[in-house]
Amino acid sequence: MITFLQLVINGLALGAAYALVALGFVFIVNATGAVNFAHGDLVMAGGYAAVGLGSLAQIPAVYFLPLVAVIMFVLGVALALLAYFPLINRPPSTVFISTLLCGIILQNAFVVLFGPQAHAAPPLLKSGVAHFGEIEISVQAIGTMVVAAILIASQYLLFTRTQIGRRLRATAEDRQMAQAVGIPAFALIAATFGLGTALAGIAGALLANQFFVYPTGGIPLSVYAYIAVVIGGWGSIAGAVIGAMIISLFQVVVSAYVSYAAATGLLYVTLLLIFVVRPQGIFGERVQRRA
Amino acid sequence: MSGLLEIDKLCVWYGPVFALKDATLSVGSGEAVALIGANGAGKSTLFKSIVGFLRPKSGALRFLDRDVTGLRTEQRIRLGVGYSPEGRRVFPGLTVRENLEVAVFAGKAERARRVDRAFSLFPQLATRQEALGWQLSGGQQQMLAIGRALMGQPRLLLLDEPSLGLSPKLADEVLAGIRGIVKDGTSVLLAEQNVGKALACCDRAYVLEVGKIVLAGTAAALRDTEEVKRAFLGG
Amino acid sequence: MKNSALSTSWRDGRQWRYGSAVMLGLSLVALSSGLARSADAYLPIVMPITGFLSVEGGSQRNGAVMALEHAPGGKTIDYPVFDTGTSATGAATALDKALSNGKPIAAAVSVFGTEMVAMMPVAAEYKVPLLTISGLAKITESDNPYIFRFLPNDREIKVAHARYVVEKLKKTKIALISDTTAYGQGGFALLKEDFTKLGVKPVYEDSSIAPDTKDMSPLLAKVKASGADAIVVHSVAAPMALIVKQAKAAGITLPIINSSSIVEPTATALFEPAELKDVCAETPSAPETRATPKIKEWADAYKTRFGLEPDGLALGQYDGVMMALTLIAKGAKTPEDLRAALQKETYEGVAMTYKSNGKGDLSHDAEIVCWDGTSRIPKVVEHYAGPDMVLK
Amino acid sequence: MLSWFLSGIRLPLVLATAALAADALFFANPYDMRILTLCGIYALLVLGFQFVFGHAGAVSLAQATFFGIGGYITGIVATHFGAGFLVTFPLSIAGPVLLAVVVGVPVLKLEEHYFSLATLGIGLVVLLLAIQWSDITGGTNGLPGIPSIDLAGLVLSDRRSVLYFVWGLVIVGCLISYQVTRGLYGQAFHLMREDRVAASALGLNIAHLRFAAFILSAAYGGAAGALMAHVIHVVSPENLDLALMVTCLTMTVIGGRTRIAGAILGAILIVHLREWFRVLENYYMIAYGLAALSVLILAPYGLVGAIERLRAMLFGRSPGPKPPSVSEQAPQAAPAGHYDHILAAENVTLAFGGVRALDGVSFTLRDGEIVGLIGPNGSGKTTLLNVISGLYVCDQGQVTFRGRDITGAPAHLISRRGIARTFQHIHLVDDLSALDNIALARAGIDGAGLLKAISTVGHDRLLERARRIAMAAAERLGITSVVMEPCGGLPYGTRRRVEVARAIATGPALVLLDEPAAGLNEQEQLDLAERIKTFAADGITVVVVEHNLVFLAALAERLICLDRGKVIAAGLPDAVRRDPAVIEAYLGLGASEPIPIAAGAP
Repeated sequence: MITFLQLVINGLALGAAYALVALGFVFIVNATGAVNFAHGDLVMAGGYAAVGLGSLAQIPAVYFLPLVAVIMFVLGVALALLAYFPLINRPPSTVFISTLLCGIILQNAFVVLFGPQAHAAPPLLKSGVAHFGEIEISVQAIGTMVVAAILIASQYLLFTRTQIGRRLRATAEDRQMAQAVGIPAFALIAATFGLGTALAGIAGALLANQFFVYPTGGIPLSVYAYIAVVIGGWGSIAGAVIGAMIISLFQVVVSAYVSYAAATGLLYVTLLLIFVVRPQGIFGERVQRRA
Repeated sequence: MSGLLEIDKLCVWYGPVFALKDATLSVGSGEAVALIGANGAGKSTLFKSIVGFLRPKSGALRFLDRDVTGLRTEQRIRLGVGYSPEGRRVFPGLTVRENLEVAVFAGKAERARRVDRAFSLFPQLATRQEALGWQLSGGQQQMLAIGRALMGQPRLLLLDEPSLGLSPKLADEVLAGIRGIVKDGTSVLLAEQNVGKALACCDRAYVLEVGKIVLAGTAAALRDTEEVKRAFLGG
Repeated sequence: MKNSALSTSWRDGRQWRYGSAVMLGLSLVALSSGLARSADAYLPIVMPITGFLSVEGGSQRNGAVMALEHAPGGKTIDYPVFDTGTSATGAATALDKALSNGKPIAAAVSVFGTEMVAMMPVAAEYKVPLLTISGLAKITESDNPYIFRFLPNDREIKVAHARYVVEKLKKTKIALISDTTAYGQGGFALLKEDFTKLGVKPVYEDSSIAPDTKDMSPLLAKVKASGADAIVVHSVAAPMALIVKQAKAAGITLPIINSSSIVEPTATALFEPAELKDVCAETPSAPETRATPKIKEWADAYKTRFGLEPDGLALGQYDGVMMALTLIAKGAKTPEDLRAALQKETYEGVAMTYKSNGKGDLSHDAEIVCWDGTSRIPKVVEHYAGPDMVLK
Repeated sequence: MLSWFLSGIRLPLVLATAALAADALFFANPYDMRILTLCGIYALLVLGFQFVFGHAGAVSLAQATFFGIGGYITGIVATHFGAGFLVTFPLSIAGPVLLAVVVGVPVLKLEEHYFSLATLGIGLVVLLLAIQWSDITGGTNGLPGIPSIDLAGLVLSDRRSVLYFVWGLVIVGCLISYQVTRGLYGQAFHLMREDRVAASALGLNIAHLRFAAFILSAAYGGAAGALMAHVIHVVSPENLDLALMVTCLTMTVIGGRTRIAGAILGAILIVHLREWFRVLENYYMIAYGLAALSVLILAPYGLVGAIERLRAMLFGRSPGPKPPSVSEQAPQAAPAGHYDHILAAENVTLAFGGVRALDGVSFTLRDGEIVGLIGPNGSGKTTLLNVISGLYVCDQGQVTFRGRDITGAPAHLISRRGIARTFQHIHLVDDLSALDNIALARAGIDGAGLLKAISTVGHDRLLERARRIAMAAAERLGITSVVMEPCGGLPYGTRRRVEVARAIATGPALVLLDEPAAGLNEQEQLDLAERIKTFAADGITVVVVEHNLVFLAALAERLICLDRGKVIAAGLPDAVRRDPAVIEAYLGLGASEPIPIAAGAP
């Protein structure tokens, strides 16, 4: 029997997956201020990397996850070189559009390389379901939650407690001035795109087992990441996690009582209502301007 | 004379208009040098060329006997240049402490030591350590910008209009602090509107007019020059 | 992206006209397009080669190409491929380009109902017959005389789907589920109608599953709570696969009877064989089962030619184009000749015998296939044809 | 007339248009005509999107939604009720406009990413409705059978007449866009987009401008969607979806965000780009993406911007003639009845995160006096100006201007009542000429509005008058020699004077100058002081925030000194300077001599 508790657990598991997706997005936001609308497509790229590596060696994903991260890091740096650095002095909306175009390029590269159909990647450890009394939860979902928790905590600590995190934030706020205090801003930005993309790749490798990977599968993920980061509060990591959970709770828990369509509609309506009440998101935007 | 900073015939153009033409100047070790001139004379342009925000069209730029024209901004800074820009440009979303910390390239203990020293230099900042950059008043931001520029223990400190927007008292304090900074072994290149004050705290000075250096000499000598008196000292 | 506005052919050099013209300041200098063609006939292929239906479009194109490569009567056919980009606007434009370009005798066109709806006015304008395998019921129910369909009308095939569930499996408490795609919504409405006619009212209905839905547990919870004894799904591949997999993982043992998209080899590849136990599906034909020698011969040839397992879509389109080519070989010279011949002739194809019902539906056969949990290749368990597929 | 054609890139545009028209008239086959018709429809869509994205600077993701709603209204009304084009078309425009009106008020308050996401959310809700409400919308399969355009019995059944009709509407759309953007109203958008703070301080109602842009974009989107429904004869959810939005965005960026020619060029190019790259089959969208990305990178202002720059490079650019230097004073803002003090601040208090930036500030100003506001850094001087001019709302206290309570009033209303200001950091639009920067002072005050802009025939009188007033203000500040230069290239001190001129051009009763002499040498400072005195002579009250006591000594009749948010001294300059509290807080004890005064006025 699928109980309410089971649904909540499933919601949290999906939320962890979405949080993982949002994490790379918020990473790039925090370090460059750029909205990377190719993010969902990069998640798919990670999924395809896992599919490709999985088809070469029939082993659990945990063994080649680091390799996925490395491949994706390189892809991220390439993205920065193609879609970010040439536009670095232009308004933010320009980067929004350039990453959108990169997303289109990626989606179609997937079709060329893997075909338009869905693929499934190998599981992190093993497929199957773990039982906790009445509650069932797939091993993959547990793995996703654990990986998400570790990466969320690491990113939070990175940005708030470490020198490199402070430098990333400084670079996001005023790149030229960051250089003028000695910070190698361009290298940091490239590394940021690399790391953010690696995070996307890990998310993709984990999601591609349960939920498949297909060329257009990244578009809703970009939208979810964007929603999560905005409802949570621009650049707030905790906010992004909560935003991701809100999305998944609508998709999994609310939709147990109303139709999927109604749940989706309610999600967007809730989003708009949050904007009316708190135009700066739940956790607010930290930096304001003085006139 | 082999100075700390040697600039030779530097030319900088903004599109079709030149901002600096054949600027030649030097700053030696342990010197405070003033750049004086009206607005638009090219003082900020010169600073931006030194730190590498602007790319000169021609001319040489040497720091510590090394040609730095090919170096990126952060490389020049790491060689020992501190830069406090016009308009402060503190990092608005970082706390006061973080603003200082990001500029230190050294171990944790050393980082804490340098931050503490900045706080002792500007006690006002110490009381607002956890405030975010944007929340500070203009004067506090100016102190933070200067403190931040000193974090790398530079050989040369570039101060672009540090008294802009400061009260006379604070401006005096800041300019008076320059002597102390020089005494600690950091050379200073100062751009300042208030010529009287600038000449009072510097050893030498260059006078810029429409992108060209028109006068150079010791501060004392320049103070007595008729042209300087007429143009800048209101007398 | 799928909203490509337009479409063109790689054989057609006129694009350079625009290229050079825009370089010269946007003046689109005209250049005559009436290049003489040496082929006996011109039969363009207008299909979703890119976009979310490109698997289906690709199969369909392969089927058409295979027929055109072996045109009977020694005819040579010119058959450029025009991509629709899986979009209605794109399809209308692509067909427009295909038909404006020479003297087409017919066109092999999209599997996608939404695209068909947009192409139909264009076909009527040019008066050229369209050979399709799109299942959308209404395309042959709107009195457009240029539409010829070589897979069963969804209205018919859904009868087979529903009858199998009710009459063979004897299920009466049905959970009826579809996604929100055009395919899903169309099938859902027909199935609901058919179940009602069979005297069964579904105990649970849901047609709001977005194709990117990830977690199906709320759906499965609602299905369980409804006390259903069978799950009937009409959906595209990815959500259908998630429903089946997650139901199995949650220990739901109800039989699941799907629409044909799960029969696609690319869809079955998403499953472990065990996950397909007690799963069935309708399909117009199942060449991958190689049920008859004729089908086996064709399926092997297809695999040799394209390196892929064939599917019902490829076979349907092959038969359809081959029927048209046979009629051309027999003397149909103009689109109007061909239209008249398609209306009245009977054709013995690889999969079945094709004969128009007067509205442009030529195919009236369907199979039900099931998996036994040991292999990804299903077995045919039931065959429906002609009158079996009409409910009063 | 000839010079109109020769300016900018109009000549090549006219030639290109002629070539296109010739192609459509003489050479096009039915397919070509369909393509050109689609180009026209997309051009309309993009023209609309330019208002909100280009002119208002807001990345709306709802343009496809407006397009889709327009299409659905046409589809539903035409197929369910059999209404003709003359009924469906206005309804298709009205529907999206209605949606924009309803959602516009809350959504337009949001900034940047929040606005984008909110518009995306609205689009997704509408898409969901179109899919789920299948009885009316036909669900995902859409509504087929939409008839051709008929104009009260005249049915446009052939491609050619549809093509002409659509492009006729495109021309109407271009004309409206031209009307909206060519004059003072259009420049108001420019200022609002570049600098919101300055815009509201100049009396521009930003909410109104954004709202107008949003409504216009909805109207164009609806019109384009309706036409598409008639041309394709079917409307389906793809008319609403994100992919179409991406296409629209790409067209706008590639063509040029604010240029009418850009909308047309972007639409034509993107529609054809896809055509050319189809040769590459599965690789074509990759090539398309790379090509679009290249244009985005290489042509920052879109292709039209690139062509304009190329032309400027080849043929140089002429700054255009100066307007006649007819001295027209800015009309004074009308007083609001009887009052004792032009401005009275009472117990004004404002805290930022626990720090009291203003702590019970009270003072009054008389008509026509010049008051210096001094105090150490962080004492609250600029904050006080921000409260008076409405950029900040104080927590407690009251500000009365000419007998009217203006506490908490929005900045643009305060500006329109007669308070003008300058800023500590310069707020000018770099790529507009100094003259137009100054002229913008009139946009809010003179009520340049959408309907007025659209219905203006011939020269925009508002703009001409604003430029004359601007010229007069420039004369008062002694900057007439540079007024035709773009502001970005002017020296710092000159730009400060442009700001002062702009403040004066609003015709204020009270001017707040925030460090107007910063960056000026002493000669220039004295010159500026003399000029400011003439304002007072005209009855304008002036408040000057300044550290430079030399400058103030030559100027101010009274000084007010703030320290830590409180008024610690107020009165005649000499008295304030000698006030022990002032010396302690500001001038510094033990200063060997009172430096500021010693340098002295000449």
